[in-house]
Amino acid sequence: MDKIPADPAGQRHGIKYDPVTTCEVAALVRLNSDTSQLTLKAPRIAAAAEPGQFVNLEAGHFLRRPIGVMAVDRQQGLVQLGIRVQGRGTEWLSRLRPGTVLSVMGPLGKGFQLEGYRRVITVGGGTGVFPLYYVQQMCREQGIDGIAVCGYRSKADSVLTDHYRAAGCQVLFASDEGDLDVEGHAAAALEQLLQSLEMDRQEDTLIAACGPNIMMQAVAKIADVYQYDCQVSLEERMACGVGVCLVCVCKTKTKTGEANSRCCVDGPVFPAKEVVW
Amino acid sequence: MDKIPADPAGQRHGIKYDPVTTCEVAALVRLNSDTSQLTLKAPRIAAAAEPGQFVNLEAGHFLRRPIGVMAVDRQQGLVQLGIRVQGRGTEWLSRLRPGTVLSVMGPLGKGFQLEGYRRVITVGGGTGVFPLYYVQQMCREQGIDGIAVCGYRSKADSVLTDHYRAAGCQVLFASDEGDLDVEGHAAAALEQLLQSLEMDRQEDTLIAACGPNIMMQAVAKIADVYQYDCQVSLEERMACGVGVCLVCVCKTKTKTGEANSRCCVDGPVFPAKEVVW
Amino acid sequence: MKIDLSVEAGGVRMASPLLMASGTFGFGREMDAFYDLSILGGICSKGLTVAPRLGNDPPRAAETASGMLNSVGLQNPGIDAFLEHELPFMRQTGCKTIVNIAGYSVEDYVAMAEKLTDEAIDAIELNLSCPNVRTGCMLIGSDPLQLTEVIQAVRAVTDKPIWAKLTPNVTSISQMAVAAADAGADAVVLINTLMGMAVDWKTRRPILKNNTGGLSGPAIKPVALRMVSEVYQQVDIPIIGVGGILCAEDVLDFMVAGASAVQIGTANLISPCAAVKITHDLRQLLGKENLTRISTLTGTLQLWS
Amino acid sequence: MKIDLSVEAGGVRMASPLLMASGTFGFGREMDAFYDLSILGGICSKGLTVAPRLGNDPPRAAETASGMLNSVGLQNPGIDAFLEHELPFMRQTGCKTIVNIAGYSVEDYVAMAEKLTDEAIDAIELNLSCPNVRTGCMLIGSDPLQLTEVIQAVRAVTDKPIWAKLTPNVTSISQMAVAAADAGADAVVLINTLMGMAVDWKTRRPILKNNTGGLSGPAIKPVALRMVSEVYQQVDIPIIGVGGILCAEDVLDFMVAGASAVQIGTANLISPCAAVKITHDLRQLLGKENLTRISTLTGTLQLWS
Ligand SMILES: Cc1cc2nc3c(=O)[nH]c(=O)nc-3n(C[C@H](O)[C@H](O)[C@H](O)COP(=O)(O)OP(=O)(O)OC[C@H]3O[C@@H](n4cnc5c(N)ncnc54)[C@H](O)[C@@H]3O)c2cc1C
Ligand SMILES: Cc1cc2nc3c(=O)[nH]c(=O)nc-3n(C[C@H](O)[C@H](O)[C@H](O)COP(=O)(O)OP(=O)(O)OC[C@H]3O[C@@H](n4cnc5c(N)ncnc54)[C@H](O)[C@@H]3O)c2cc1C
Ligand SMILES: Cc1cc2nc3c(=O)[nH]c(=O)nc-3n(C[C@H](O)[C@H](O)[C@H](O)COP(=O)(O)O)c2cc1C
Ligand SMILES: Cc1cc2nc3c(=O)[nH]c(=O)nc-3n(C[C@H](O)[C@H](O)[C@H](O)COP(=O)(O)O)c2cc1C
Ligand code: FES
Ligand code: FES
Repeated sequence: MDKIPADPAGQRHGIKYDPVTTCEVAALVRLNSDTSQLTLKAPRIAAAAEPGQFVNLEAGHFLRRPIGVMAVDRQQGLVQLGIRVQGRGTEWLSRLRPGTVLSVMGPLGKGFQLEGYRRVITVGGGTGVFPLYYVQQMCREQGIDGIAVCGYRSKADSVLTDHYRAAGCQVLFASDEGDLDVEGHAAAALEQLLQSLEMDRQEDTLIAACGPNIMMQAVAKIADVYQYDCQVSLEERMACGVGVCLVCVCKTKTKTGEANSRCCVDGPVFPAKEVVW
Repeated sequence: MDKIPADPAGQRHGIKYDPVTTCEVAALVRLNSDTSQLTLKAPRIAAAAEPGQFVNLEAGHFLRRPIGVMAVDRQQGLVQLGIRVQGRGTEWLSRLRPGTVLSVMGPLGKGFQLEGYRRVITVGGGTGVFPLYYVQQMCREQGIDGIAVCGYRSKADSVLTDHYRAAGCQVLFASDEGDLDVEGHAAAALEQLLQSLEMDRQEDTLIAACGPNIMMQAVAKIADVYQYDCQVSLEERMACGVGVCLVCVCKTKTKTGEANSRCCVDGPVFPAKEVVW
Repeated sequence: MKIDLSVEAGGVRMASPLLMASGTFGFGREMDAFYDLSILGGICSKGLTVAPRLGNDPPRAAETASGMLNSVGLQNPGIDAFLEHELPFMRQTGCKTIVNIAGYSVEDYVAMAEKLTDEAIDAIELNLSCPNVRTGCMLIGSDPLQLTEVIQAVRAVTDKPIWAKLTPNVTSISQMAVAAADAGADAVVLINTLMGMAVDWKTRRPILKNNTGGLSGPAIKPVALRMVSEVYQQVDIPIIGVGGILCAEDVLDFMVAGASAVQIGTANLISPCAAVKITHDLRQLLGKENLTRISTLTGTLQLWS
Repeated sequence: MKIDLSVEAGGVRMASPLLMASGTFGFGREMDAFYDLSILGGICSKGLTVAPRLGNDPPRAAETASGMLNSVGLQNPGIDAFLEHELPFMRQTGCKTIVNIAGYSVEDYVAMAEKLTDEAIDAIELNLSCPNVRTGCMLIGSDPLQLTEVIQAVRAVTDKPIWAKLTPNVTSISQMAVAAADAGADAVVLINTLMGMAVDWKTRRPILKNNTGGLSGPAIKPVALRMVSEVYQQVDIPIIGVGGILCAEDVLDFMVAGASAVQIGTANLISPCAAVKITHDLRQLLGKENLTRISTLTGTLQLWS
């Protein structure tokens, strides 16, 4: 491997805070044909990670791979990640075995800003349902009302439904094939949901979305129409994960015009209104 | 890894004989500070390997690494290799764990030609003592008289001495520091030995040498003076191991003049008289 | 589904787009012990010279990250011994015979081409790119004028398809490819190795006895792909893609970028049966995408505008 | 044993031979959170242009074997905003400040050099080699005449040390280095990225929205080392070596081959604290070999004859 090995503690004069740690794989559980749940022993990350933040993982190839934090167990120092196989790196990650030691960087990025909200509606599609589960966990911890909308291709494809139910939030599962609560995308399900909600809590409600761009764009539009605050978690190819390489940019609106903001440190979560779709 | 994965059986139309197999690591035993003994489950290689042949092993980096066969257990289908850490590849090999699956090519090359000899004197230095141990094993199997001369830096550095003793051959251990049977190099020890032997078995005796070039050159010279047949096992950087890339050449004498012969298929063992030192 | 792997490139119809790259397959003899060579598109012979050559002194190889350097330096038996002892073997493998020749001068190339023109070979690959001999082919291959002169001169003495194998160690690969096409080459082969070096700082010595060597393997694939794509946009003659191909996806990347066929080099050194596996996997991958003819993929890359 | 890592290169005395390569360290702000930047030799700023630039559209990165392609395209706030907002920060890191500038014309380089000449910076690095902008610096950097013109023009307006960062995408790197030295550069920086491409055959699209990108990482180390060694034999000005350095051994390989200092690029992206570890390991390695001054290693490579 070309990977720079993590250095033994005490040999690192000048270090203030090294975002990289080596973590042991505690467990890997297959969730469905292409998705797995990876548990890492990573006390520092478990203690610090906020919902919407991510880790940048060694993945058997040259670059690290960014994966959102799906859950933490602070007591036991565990971090869980939900991984869908897309290519070589996620394929490698999905074949890890307990005991293997990985280089993990994190927690990274700006997560969802939940402060000031009394109700959070998460809208997830694809792998977006993983990081959003952590949002619902946090809502429960903080006594925020949670509603989770999750979109899947089909029931067979659905993951984390039991997790979400157990998280104590109101749940609404949509599938393209119509074999769950609602037929259609997560965004369509959100619209149905919003129509059924009283329209008196716009100010204290946040819509938090994570999933395919097209879904988030639709969610942002709906949020705008129904006048809810909305934050979206963007995905872009990354390298450094810490803001130095300018590889991971997405177009955003700023006071001075359009800018290329870095998903890794300025995001991945952005106010939906700032995103240029 | 950039490694081409071994293909599942039955998917390989056109294959006559694939020299590559995947083998599980059965054991790794540390012999001394920089040397380990690696045991692979490799029935095909165990059945076919002759003394002096080598395998070309996946070693965590781009190219394979050539390592001589040190012993085989044909019944159990095991192959043993003695590995001295030199650089990144041997370092990687020396940290293998039982159960790991490796891609191994072999057995490769031309080994020692023992046929027709009634006595074999092996002269080994450095990592040369590993492949030569297999020669002594074979001598025992075939009822050939064995004498093993092994040179080490010091007693602390000596390896396989018990193996050699158990192989039933006469042994002579030399060390630079003089803390073994003889003081000095393996070649010096050989000369002492030859002086003590009756001079009547030149025709049926082979001297088989493996070790640093300078040692083998000295051995070849001594063999020439004392009029014994001598075969030496040469080392050169390799890539393919099967004769196609012309990377591993060494200068040899042929009828038509000097040639660059391939260590991997024309050798690694050559009649000492053919080698241009 | 029946999948047609056959392609035509530079005047040669082949059962498969997989050619074995010069210098990584000998003359096919050793590999013949491992698999049936008729599954291949063709074999490019080790680079041949007018007179036999011993090549450079060892060490001739150094490992690098995802690649290797070699400085073999055209060890070969010479064109005459090739014709007598090796060509007959290559002819009966059942795949096409491409003869790779490397000269020190225009005359060398012409002399060898003349000897080859009446032989039963399928194409002449002009090695205009070997970085491991001090004078000669790489110098010729990095000057458009000399390149033109060699190709024109060879064109004048043979009707065999001429493939010009170019060096990537140039400022503009398209300039060289355009020159090759204009001079009458039937195809360009892209790329030979990048010139590189490996050093052992402790001994203060280069690892290779030749000091420098040619870099091959996956490390160079992005450079090779870029050159194939760039040249595809500039010249009309077929391109044969080479550089870092290890698997079937790599083959398809090259074809989509503009290659009509590909060559497999260093992969053979790591897995002698690499081409068998790649052939198998090509069928699988194409089948999954409902593509029945591999040749339809060539140049289908849509560049972003 | 006390080990002296200090070096002098191109008019700059540095506490360490480790410079952080342009575009892989921002302006140092993010990294400052991770370690004490005063352990470094210096930081090369992200490439700056006269006007602010948004850079290219994403995707801007693709992974390759032991390397990566990037097509950032010089996203930067422009030289004026840099001077106002970033330079003050860089000044107080305790290591040297090298300002990397990229122009579309001679005038651009001159305009930026004029602005920099009275600032508290340690050297100007002329980026004559960015492969990710359609016109401009890489073209200038592959033509000895234009390169000469730019360097002479910059030399005329500033006394600051001028480092010419060259592109490896040329037929003769020594020709370019000689031109740079003759034109008055204080050092050459070798190398910027190799032009490459990555393709997704299934979608028939290049991975990078810019189609091509610059290849960096260990994959290119052999090419970079070869160029450093070649140029060391041809020019007298110091060489700063870059390309694929991941560890302390890599640094020493470059220095032995002829580099007076080195730059670390892609390694920072994989391990933000890479330079800390490399610094530590350099001391260890030198200590083991009883070498007390790293600068004595430069150019000690003995080529095989
Ligand atoms: C902030 C963030 C959070 C993410 N969270 C999750 C998660 O919780 N679960 C999950 O399964 N996936 C998540 N992803 C997507 C995941 O990073 C990609 O699927 C993964 O990088 C693909 O790598 P690969 O090696 O399998 O694919 P390859 O295509 O082989 O990867 C090659 C290169 O492309 C990059 N790449 C490819 N696809 C993507 C993509 N969609 N997004 C970003 N980079 C990509 C890789 O990082 C790598 O550099 C997240 C991405 C980001 C940016
Ligand atoms: C036929 C043969 C049999 C061998 N048998 C044994 C054995 O039984 N036990 C043992 O410990 N070693 C043996 N060696 C030597 C062993 O192959 C090298 O020590 C090993 O390749 C070094 O690899 P590395 O990655 O540790 O070193 P690195 O220097 O990191 O290797 C880099 C490259 O150089 C090559 N290389 C480096 N040193 C040598 C060398 N001395 N010989 C050949 N290639 C080299 C490697 O194969 C690799 O390609 C044998 C070599 C040959 C040719
Ligand atoms: C050991 C070796 C020997 C080579 N010899 C030749 C040669 O004789 N003639 C030639 O044109 N190319 C030669 N090449 C270059 C290859 O044919 C090919 O162009 C190059 O290796 C890139 O492809 P790859 O990355 O698939 O190996 C050689 C390459 C290697 C590795
Ligand atoms: C993401 C990225 C951005 C880069 N931006 C610049 C730049 O703005 N100016 C420049 O001169 N070089 C730039 N480079 C090139 C590096 O400075 C360096 O020359 C090259 O990456 C080779 O070194 P490495 O292999 O250590 O990365 C960039 C490289 C990368 C990977
Ligand atoms: S990944 Fe490097 S800036 Fe975001
Ligand atoms: S290693 Fe390839 S010919 Fe010997």
